[in-house]
Amino acid sequence: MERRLIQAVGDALAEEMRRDPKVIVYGEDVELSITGDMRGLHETFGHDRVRNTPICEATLTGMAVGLASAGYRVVVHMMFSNFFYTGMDAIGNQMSKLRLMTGGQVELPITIIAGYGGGAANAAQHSDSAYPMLMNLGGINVLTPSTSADAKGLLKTAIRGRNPSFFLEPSGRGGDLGEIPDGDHLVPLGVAAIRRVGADATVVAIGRMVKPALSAAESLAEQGVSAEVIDPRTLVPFDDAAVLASVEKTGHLVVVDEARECCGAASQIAAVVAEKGFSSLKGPVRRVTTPNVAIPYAPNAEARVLPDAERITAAVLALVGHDRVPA
Amino acid sequence: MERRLIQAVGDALAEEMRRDPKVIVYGEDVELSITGDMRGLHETFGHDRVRNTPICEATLTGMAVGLASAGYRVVVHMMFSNFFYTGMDAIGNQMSKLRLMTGGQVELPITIIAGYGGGAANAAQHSDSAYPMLMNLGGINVLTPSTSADAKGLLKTAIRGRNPSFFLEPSGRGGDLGEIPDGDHLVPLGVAAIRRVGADATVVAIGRMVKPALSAAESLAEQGVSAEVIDPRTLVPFDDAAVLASVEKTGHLVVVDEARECCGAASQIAAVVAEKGFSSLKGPVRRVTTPNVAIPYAPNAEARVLPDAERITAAVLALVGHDRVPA
Amino acid sequence: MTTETEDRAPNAREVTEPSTEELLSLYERMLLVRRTEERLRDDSAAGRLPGAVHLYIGEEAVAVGVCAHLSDRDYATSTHRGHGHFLAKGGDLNAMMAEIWAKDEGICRGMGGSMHVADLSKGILGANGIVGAGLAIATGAAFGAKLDGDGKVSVCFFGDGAANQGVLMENLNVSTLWGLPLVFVCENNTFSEFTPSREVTAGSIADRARAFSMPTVEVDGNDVVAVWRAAGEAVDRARSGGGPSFLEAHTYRIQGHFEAEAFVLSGGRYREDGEIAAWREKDPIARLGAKLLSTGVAGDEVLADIEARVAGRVEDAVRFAEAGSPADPELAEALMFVRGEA
Amino acid sequence: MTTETEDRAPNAREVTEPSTEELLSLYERMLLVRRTEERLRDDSAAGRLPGAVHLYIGEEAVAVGVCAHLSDRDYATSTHRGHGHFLAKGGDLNAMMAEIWAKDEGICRGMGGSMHVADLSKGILGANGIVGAGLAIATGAAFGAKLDGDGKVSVCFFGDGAANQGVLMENLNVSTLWGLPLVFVCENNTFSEFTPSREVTAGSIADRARAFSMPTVEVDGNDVVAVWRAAGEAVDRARSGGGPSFLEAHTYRIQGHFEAEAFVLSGGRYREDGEIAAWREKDPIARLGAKLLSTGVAGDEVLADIEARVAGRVEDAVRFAEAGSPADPELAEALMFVRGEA
Ligand SMILES: Cc1ncc(C[n+]2csc(CCOP(=O)(O)OP(=O)(O)O)c2C)c(N)n1
Ligand SMILES: Cc1ncc(C[n+]2csc(CCOP(=O)(O)OP(=O)(O)O)c2C)c(N)n1
Ligand SMILES: [Mg+2]
Ligand SMILES: [Mg+2]
Repeated sequence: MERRLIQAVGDALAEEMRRDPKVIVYGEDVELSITGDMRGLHETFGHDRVRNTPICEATLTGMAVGLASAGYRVVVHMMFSNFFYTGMDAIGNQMSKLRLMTGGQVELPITIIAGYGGGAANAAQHSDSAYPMLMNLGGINVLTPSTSADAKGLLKTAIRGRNPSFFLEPSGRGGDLGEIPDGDHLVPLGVAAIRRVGADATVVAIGRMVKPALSAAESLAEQGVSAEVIDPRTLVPFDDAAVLASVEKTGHLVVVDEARECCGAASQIAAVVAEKGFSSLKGPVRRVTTPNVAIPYAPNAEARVLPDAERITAAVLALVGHDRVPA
Repeated sequence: MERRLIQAVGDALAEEMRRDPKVIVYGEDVELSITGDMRGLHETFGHDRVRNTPICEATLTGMAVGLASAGYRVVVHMMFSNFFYTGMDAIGNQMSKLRLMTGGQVELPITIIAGYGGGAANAAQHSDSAYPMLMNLGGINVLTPSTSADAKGLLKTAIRGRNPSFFLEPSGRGGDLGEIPDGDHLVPLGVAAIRRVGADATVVAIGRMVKPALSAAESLAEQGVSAEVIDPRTLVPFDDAAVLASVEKTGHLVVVDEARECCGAASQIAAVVAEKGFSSLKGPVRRVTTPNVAIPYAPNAEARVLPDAERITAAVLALVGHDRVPA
Repeated sequence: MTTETEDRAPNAREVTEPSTEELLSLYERMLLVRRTEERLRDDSAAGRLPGAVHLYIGEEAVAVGVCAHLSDRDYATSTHRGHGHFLAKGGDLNAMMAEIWAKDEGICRGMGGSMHVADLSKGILGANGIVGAGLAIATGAAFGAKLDGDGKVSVCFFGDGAANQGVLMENLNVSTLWGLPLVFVCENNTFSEFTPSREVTAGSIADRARAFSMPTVEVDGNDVVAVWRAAGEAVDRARSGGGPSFLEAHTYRIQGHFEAEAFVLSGGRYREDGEIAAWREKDPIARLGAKLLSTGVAGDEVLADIEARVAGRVEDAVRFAEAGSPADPELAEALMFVRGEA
Repeated sequence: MTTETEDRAPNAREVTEPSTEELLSLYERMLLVRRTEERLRDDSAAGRLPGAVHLYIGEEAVAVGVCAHLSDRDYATSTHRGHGHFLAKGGDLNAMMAEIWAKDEGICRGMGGSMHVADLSKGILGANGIVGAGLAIATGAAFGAKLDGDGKVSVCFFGDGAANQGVLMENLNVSTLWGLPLVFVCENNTFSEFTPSREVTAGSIADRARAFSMPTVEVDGNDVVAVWRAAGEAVDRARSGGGPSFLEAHTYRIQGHFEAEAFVLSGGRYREDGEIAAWREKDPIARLGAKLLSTGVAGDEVLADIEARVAGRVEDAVRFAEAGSPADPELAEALMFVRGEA
């Protein structure tokens, strides 16, 4: 079945809610579903299970901890990842820590859904890719699907899981149509997908960056460079092995991340490879990321800071230039 | 003059407050100064300039933006870096972004002071080293002094500066006594200090980690390994050049960071070197960090997760083993 | 609710009425906001504006009635729905339009956009995309004003939805404790996005301020003179050291939450057309216009002149915006820090 | 303030008095908290405890009076000053002491410590080091209880200092809107750390709840029977679907903010010795003891028996804690996630 990413999210929610009456969804404006990914759920499952809340992110994240402690599977929609900052206390001090702090007594099956990233002139307060701070907390899964199938399969896995997970969808686009396997489609966390097989360089591309990475690979192929494109699908847990195996083959690594460079996901992945895959590397690793700036409103300025196929292509070419002379 | 780190902080504040009547200090319990770094300021400068606030971190950080916009130099004490999460909205969505968002109209001379890190059985909610998320925001300076002199000099620079800065002091210890130069001692941001010169490996150690790094260097020296210890002093801006120059000389890099590994400061520094200093590297980079866990209460469990001299020593030995046979 | 209940008004000056000149100025200012936003509505629909726009149509009396009492030295913080506050507080129309058109001539050089228009030189600390964020910023500015001790005032505009953010209570507390020259202005337009306020708001918002014994007034937000009167007292109180006040203005959002709403909702509904029609009857501009005519303050010609002048300004502003240079893409990296400085 | 003002009490059951048995149980429970904490005070001073301890001495009537109405199925969230809530809600003393001694036998296996004692099997969702964090957690649990629909109740203990965190208002709002079975219990002990509450708290805390028309009672927090009575009504109301209630208990912190306070303050002062002495006169345990004796509910021997029993339990607990095995340092990495699971 072909579905857009936000439809896949809606499908996953509906299936999991049907499967388990303990799944509860709440958030600001989830009933009409401003982002579209929850369209129809309120009508189907009613007020007890799909509920609009007041605007109070600090309480929404804290309440998730309490509701999960009371035995529910909690799904919270937070609209934009910038609003994680507003609800950060319970994320940083409770959700990510309580399981250890209680000596393992507590289980927190919480799934937070939010859009992230730029590209729509939403300006700085609605365009952050605010997952690196989540990755640094420990104790929280971070999911960044790039296809409809993964969106559905990862979200279902998260909702059924027993740990807090953040599910990040590219903001406000709905995504391209994508084929979704029939039946109870689950995607395990921590297993990367190889989106394109290649021999000359490994391109790890996160979430919305998979698409420009694939088009970069396309144009690299025309120039005789064979890029392998890996979509980690989840940043926590992270599939080190897949990336290391690819770099062992190619000798080169480019990480493409829409989050800012400093302490971003690309830094983490670069560090892992520089630590564990050093002997495979034939040249420097490259991060293609958003620089350390707030996202500007003007589309030309925004386009300048967000990674795109051109920058990815250039980064790969700069690397493979190290060990090959162009044909 | 010999002063402990918290005394140096107090000295810096007193000097800058005397110098500029626009410097205002507020925070929870700053009048009696629970952490000791503001002892006596309230008596000297009075209620208008040193003021206790209610417990409301979200407002404390937001108010700083307004007060700075109104022409003041704002110093906020936030006690523990874990409370950044509570006040994160104005940090992530305002302080770090407004200068760009207003097209450069606004200047935000804000200095936030807080303790960070573990080692005192304060448990998970009072032991985070919550600066990687600040580093990922862009637009915020991050200061991690390791000596009394740097604490004083960096804090004075930050207060006089025109950008938001976070000043992180090791929690609740007061620090060792350290010599502070007389006069108006300022330390520029973005200039690393070489704490020990060495030839075989570069150890970049952040804040409270400088001390164990130096003692590791001591014991390495006894084993015939000469480690260079670099204290970046500020993480944003970061002195890439100093680290790259050292790695060029030594060929090996170990980064020691009390923040968690994933997307931490060590990841950033490792990535920078893997990108720009790759040709200098004779072996993998190593991160010696707190693993991706909440800090446990029990001192034995806490000691296990925090980096110490032993783990640093082992990391360096594992590296230099790559290119040298022990004598 | 359209009653005007005044609980307490210590230090209030004698209630005055706006002069003829003031009435005409209120009218023109409201009209300027309206015609500007109608233009934005149309240009947004036509796909000529890069980002989302949130319009203030129907609520103009609030910003205009309040800001009539402010000078450039006073501070105001605003919301995602900020064009009205910007213009009412004296922000430059051309620079605002250039901003929304993403031009280098924009008030924020194209870096902010519709949701973030700010003019520090006019005390406009900025529209804000984070619901509730303006509250603490306004308190901070009020703290500065109090330290300056020269009678400046800070005003915080925020919505009924924002009133559910806990920062409201925090700032009621801090401003009361410190006797800050702050005026809280809650624009209760009955919606948070597509959620009717009553579904997410327990009790009365004004009561939350009354719990702090803060002077609190509820006012018909579609009656600019009523707003002007209530705000005048609150601003005077703040100026004269009487501390913070709270104003809840009851009004209504005529447009959608933002201009792409119909597309986003794809048929989903949250209000009746009749409700919108009923509120159109209470249009604050038409109401003042009718009053000006019926009381003989102005004749048809005067109003027509104003209409023409406003139309000209809006036209000029759009032309200015369209003629501007594209934003400078290098600014993002150049502007994050004040350069050469810590 | 020691008046007991009852604003509204819809759905309240007939006010009853505790039975003789209940009175003795309240006494014993308070004494258990007291003697346990005196032991912690001494062991902390002697340097035998790894982390900081925040003691509840003088405030025992609040936790004990409230929790007397709760069963293990009910939920409670607590503060950094949480030993009293833990014990009053039925937490295991031995496991708590082992926790504070950082032992593997600790209720949190030594991973949490004094500030984080939790026992999920008893509905004790945890002491919390983040001031105000328990509010939303309690609301979430109350939401779960409401969905379960089987009469469970959730109680949130928080301080006067926490009452200045905006999350208070957010949770007053949500719990009122949704009619949640939640009891807010504000322990007003007149201090936030070293700051007297009145310097940082505008108006009355109870009024913040009254602004939501929430049934609200202020009570003498050093009178366990008064607390028991007020809490009984609030808990009954919650159980029977009557929604949230608010209790402000006026009490006093006899010890310092935490046990290293004198060292940290190095001579700095924020209160008079006379004030402490005056509050010692109102000691809730001595008061109930005197009442038990004067009303003939119990004689000296009965009280002495209780004292002895409590002393024995505390002694046993300390011995249990001391004899425990060191915490397992591998737990930190093992426990972050439920293993083998998403
Ligand atoms: C912290 C935060 N949460 C959520 C949003 C999304 N959002 C934008 S406007 C809005 C509704 C605001 O309602 P109100 O304050 O009444 O203002 P109005 O739009 O009615 O003028 C919401 C929920 C946001 N921008 N910021
Ligand atoms: C979010 C947060 N801010 C600040 C602190 C530091 N702190 C610990 S206890 C305390 C005072 C709490 O006062 P109150 O709520 O009245 O509780 P009490 O200590 O009086 O029982 C403060 C400020 C904290 N732990 N968490
Ligand atoms: Mg509204
Ligand atoms: Mg207190």
